[in-house]
Amino acid sequence: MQLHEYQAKRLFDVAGIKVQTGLLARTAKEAARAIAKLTPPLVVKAQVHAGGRGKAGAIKFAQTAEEAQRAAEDILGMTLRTKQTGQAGLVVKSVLIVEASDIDSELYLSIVTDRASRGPMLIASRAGGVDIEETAERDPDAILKFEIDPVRGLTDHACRRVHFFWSNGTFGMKDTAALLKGVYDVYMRSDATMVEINPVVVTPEHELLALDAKVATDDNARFRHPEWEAWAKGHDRDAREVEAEQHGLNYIKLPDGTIGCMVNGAGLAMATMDVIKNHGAAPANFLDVGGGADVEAVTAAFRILAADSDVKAILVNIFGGIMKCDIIAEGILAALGSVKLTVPLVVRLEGTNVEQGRRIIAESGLDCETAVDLSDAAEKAVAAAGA
Amino acid sequence: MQLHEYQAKRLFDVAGIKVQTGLLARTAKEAARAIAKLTPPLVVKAQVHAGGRGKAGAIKFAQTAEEAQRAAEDILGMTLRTKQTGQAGLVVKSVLIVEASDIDSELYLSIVTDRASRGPMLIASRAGGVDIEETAERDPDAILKFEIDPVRGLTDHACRRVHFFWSNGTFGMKDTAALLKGVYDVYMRSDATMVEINPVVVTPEHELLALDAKVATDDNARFRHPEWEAWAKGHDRDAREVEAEQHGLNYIKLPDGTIGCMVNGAGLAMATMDVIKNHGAAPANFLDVGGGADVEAVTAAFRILAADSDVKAILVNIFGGIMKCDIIAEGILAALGSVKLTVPLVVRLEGTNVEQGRRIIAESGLDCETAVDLSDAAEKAVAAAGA
Amino acid sequence: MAILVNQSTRVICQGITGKAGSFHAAQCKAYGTQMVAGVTPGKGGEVVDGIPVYDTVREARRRHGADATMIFVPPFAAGDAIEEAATAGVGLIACITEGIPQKDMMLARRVVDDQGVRMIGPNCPGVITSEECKIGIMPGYIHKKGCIGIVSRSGTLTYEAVWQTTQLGLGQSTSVGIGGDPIHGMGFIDILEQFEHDEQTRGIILIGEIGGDEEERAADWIASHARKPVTALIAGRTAPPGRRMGHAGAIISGSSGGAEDKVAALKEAGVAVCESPTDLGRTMKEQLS
Amino acid sequence: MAILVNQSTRVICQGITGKAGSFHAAQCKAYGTQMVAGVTPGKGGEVVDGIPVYDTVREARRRHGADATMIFVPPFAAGDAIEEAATAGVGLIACITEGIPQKDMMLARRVVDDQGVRMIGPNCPGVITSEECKIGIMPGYIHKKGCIGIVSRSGTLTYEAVWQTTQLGLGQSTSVGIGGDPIHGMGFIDILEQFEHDEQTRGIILIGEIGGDEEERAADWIASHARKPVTALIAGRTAPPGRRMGHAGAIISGSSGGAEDKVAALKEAGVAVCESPTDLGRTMKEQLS
Repeated sequence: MQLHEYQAKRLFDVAGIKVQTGLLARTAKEAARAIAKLTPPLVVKAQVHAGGRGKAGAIKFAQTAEEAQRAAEDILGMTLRTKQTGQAGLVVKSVLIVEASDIDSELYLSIVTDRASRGPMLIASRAGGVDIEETAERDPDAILKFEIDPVRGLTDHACRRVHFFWSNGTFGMKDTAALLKGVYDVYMRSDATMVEINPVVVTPEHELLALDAKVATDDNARFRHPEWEAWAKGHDRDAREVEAEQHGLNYIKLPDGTIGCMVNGAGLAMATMDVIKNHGAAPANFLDVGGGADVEAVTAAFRILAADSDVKAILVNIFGGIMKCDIIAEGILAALGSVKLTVPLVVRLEGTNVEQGRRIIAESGLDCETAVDLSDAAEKAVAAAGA
Repeated sequence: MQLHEYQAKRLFDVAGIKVQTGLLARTAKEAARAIAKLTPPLVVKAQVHAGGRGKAGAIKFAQTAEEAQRAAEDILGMTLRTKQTGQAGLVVKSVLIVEASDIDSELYLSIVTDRASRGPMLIASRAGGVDIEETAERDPDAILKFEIDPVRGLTDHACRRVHFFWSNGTFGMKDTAALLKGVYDVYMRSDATMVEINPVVVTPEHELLALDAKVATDDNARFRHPEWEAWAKGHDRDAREVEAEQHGLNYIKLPDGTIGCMVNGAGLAMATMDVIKNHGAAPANFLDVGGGADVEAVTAAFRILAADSDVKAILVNIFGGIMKCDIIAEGILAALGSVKLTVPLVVRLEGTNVEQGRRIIAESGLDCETAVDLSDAAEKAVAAAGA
Repeated sequence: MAILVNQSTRVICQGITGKAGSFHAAQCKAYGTQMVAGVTPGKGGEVVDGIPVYDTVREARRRHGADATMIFVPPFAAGDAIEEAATAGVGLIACITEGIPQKDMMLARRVVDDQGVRMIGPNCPGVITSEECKIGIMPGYIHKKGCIGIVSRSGTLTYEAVWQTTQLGLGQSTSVGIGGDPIHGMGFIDILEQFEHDEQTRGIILIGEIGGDEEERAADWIASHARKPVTALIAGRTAPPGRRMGHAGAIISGSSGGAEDKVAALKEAGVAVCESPTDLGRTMKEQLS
Repeated sequence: MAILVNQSTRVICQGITGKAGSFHAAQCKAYGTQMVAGVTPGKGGEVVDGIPVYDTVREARRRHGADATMIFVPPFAAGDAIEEAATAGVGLIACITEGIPQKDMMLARRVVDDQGVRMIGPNCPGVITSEECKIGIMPGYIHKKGCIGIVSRSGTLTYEAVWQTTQLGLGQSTSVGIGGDPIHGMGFIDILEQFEHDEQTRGIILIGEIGGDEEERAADWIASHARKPVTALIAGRTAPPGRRMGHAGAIISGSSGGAEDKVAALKEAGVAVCESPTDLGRTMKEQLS
């Protein structure tokens, strides 16, 4: 889960990372109350999951309280469209209003889970406020990257390494260490996969301040973070995805697709999408019903696909392993007893007892096509969808 | 530093280890106040650093408050003599009064710093309340011993290992884990070299309770434990040893010796004691003035030796390395300008510029003998002491 | 010979008294695997399908001398179960559990490495040497002894490859599911190395997917080390960036982890990359002839 | 050849701007050691006795390619300094600092081991190959190139042995002070092994003391591996139990760590054990003739 800036900054605060004084507002009235408590100049920041907020007009600087109120009212309710939000855009439901800081210089800091080294990786840059991938291309010497041993933790000498890489002599070693240890603490305690501060600013008073805050957490650790449920409520999510999750399904709605897919196994589900694309159409979704593909999962899956008006045809692709094809075929029939489909259905079964499975479907009188392999299935589904 | 039981139990309490409700008393009056707050039956325990308190009558069980008061008055001020205290014995200055517990069974638990594996070692035994070395001899199968990786910490599976070794099915895995994690926490946070609970008792209510508490801490970690200074005040220490420590000297008073030793280097100091013993006398002390043997250290050392009435002769044994023998000889003369010796002095110098060193002492008119080697020096010192 | 496991491998199952654990331990035993013991803390003394249960891995090993373990312990305790197995001296760990926090895996991985233990998974179907030893949840009966080594990040795609190679009469030496999590044990290269040195294996099927750069690194390794033919599939060419496609590890992050780079790297290394999983067996067979 | 260090060893000094660090770095340089750089965080850019100072070990190494480090960092930061050196790729660490908490050393030791680094000390005089390379606080000029290898837990007792072997014309290959702390780096056996394989070394002087059982383990090793003659001294035969004799590690605990067991084990292994440090050189010479 990607946290909102204000949520991430609460974690920062607990970990002793300095952030600007600020308050959250969901309405113009809340904004007025917040602004009354803060000392201008202020900055009003849209709380949405998208980069490029500044360019899109979703972060505004306000010299006075009146300006700040106007900015908050402008931003609240606006629809933000950036590279990351896609065409639909995101509606801004809350703003974070903070006291502006004087800035001497800007730095970059993040700790991310690195797959290759299978542990946390610290990334620091002398260039803050700009995209780290851009810096990597333009000026690789401005970036310091090293692994942290998660068992040993973040050591003092690792902090010194960053300090002497960063330091222009204005801020102290202790400030750097406090910031780094705070960020590592947030990373470990919050089961984060990424904690990023871009930029860290050095103030004229030689303080290190987290001007922005990005934290992504590991969904697998949900069970030890009951607080996440409340946090997730502030997030925009596709209603179908939420429903699928409740049924234990892995479902992702995809834009501009017409073929609804139902597959067992994440890898096979991706491969199915790929083959549909090869046949000139686009998948309407990713959907993994799980290795077992049992009746409840299949029923819930059909219900979700049937409710999607983008779907013009459904392709079911199941490999029968431990759960054999004849059992799966019966499960599909049972599921379709309770879900009414209005679009064509193509079923491809493979694996153990595949012949019996195909026969069961053929003899059921179900209005569907069966396919001999995945290419055949994709071809038939694409044709059926009229794409 | 060896902590008193009541000090160790305060650490236990913070770490969530269950101990009996109890209060400390230094006087009969304090004892009365404590007893009034507690529910009999009670146990009154002398707070001294010595095993075998029970056998020596320094732990008493009291059925009633009146019995407890008598016991406290008996124990406070008594002189305890056990194998560990030596002939002089220890005067009991405080007692810990605790509410007695019902006991179903007794276990043993300790975590000690193990030199061989260079990390913490956990030792658990099914036989509590008896000496662990005795158990090791009598019934080695009753003991479980394993290393803990100090970087990884005490893991859940390590706790389970102890639990299933210990368990008679009465207490739960969570109780074992809480106890073990508490002990490990005390060990790490207090820079301990040993945390021992003997016995851990299992109560009829299936609770695990630390009936006793032994904690030894690492003096090297003093700088991060300001609380230790106050704790040390409750301890009996030789006044000369305290004075020596203030001068940065390593000094240990030894019983029944007559030759005062002053040596540079701990190893050489021990070897000097050994050679004195070989010559039929006993050293009155261990004293390492440090590798450099500078004037201040030597002066302070002479002062301590001169004040010890057991000392019948002084043997100075210095190897001149970085600090050369001539400089050391001048240092000795300077020191003896401010400290008056009333016992014979034997000086053995060796190392760089040894000839000049010996000549300086010989020509100074100082009333002392010089020796060519350590055996010679010991022989002369023993003769001078009239031993 | 095959790799990693064979008919003499002695296996324990951690989490054997759970629903999945008991079912699959029985399935493995029925397949012919020497399933010598199970472990569930607090259930020592029980018996599951004729398999004795112990409280700790150490105890199970002491009694039965296990070489490998299959882990079905639930996510919150699975990292610790891996560490228990590693420190108790089990040489091969196959962790089936899905949903283990990444932090737990980072810590467990260090212990596994320190102990020099081999780990497969987590979030994987396991490992099977056809007609000898099955450790995991794959359908045993689709496997047939033969000459193809299979290594995959995906479960059902592995079964597709197994099924096809069985249908085509090639069969398999060993099939290894390395798992769909970003932090996992043995990787493509570890398994490729073993297949390369295994006499029974004549060709290798590699099934990758989006996320990370293991396929790219495997391609590098293949280019300089592999002499046996490799057929590959990369799933997720049409996956959108920034979304987890079922597997925790299947995600395109920024400019890295996309399928195109993986396909290109593998092709560059001389690997036959299939467009559809349907083509895996046929392509492998063509490469071998 | 000698062991561990020689004239081509490039050395840095951590804590070089402190009183002891600057004094001894200069002394080592004067002895002929290639003292290429110093490290003190926050003092990068300074120069001590012609030796350039850097903020980090990594930076010092990058500029000067150091093989070894001599650590004079104060106790509260010394464990971290050891870890810094180990993770920065320095191959040999000589930690002179006395008074490091045992916990810090337990943690540092794990990092040192993980990195495969050799560590001498802490709480030791250092290591010196006579007339080639001195890393530590020993008086250089008493050392003379020769054939005796010395390994010791004590500082001044080492100097006694060095002095005597120099006076007797034997000289030394390398003298190593392994330190007086209970938790330390290389032990007797590590050094004995190296002396055994070193052509320059013809005889070995081992100086032990009460506490622990390293001498007993060394005796075991000597009994089965040593072909060169060994002379030994065990200090502390008259030390009372339960008291620390200066060194943190010199303490008899309960029934273990006493001198008698050590002397007996060494004698059993064929080692010539001296009664007095005065006899070390003479005994060694007799063993060699």
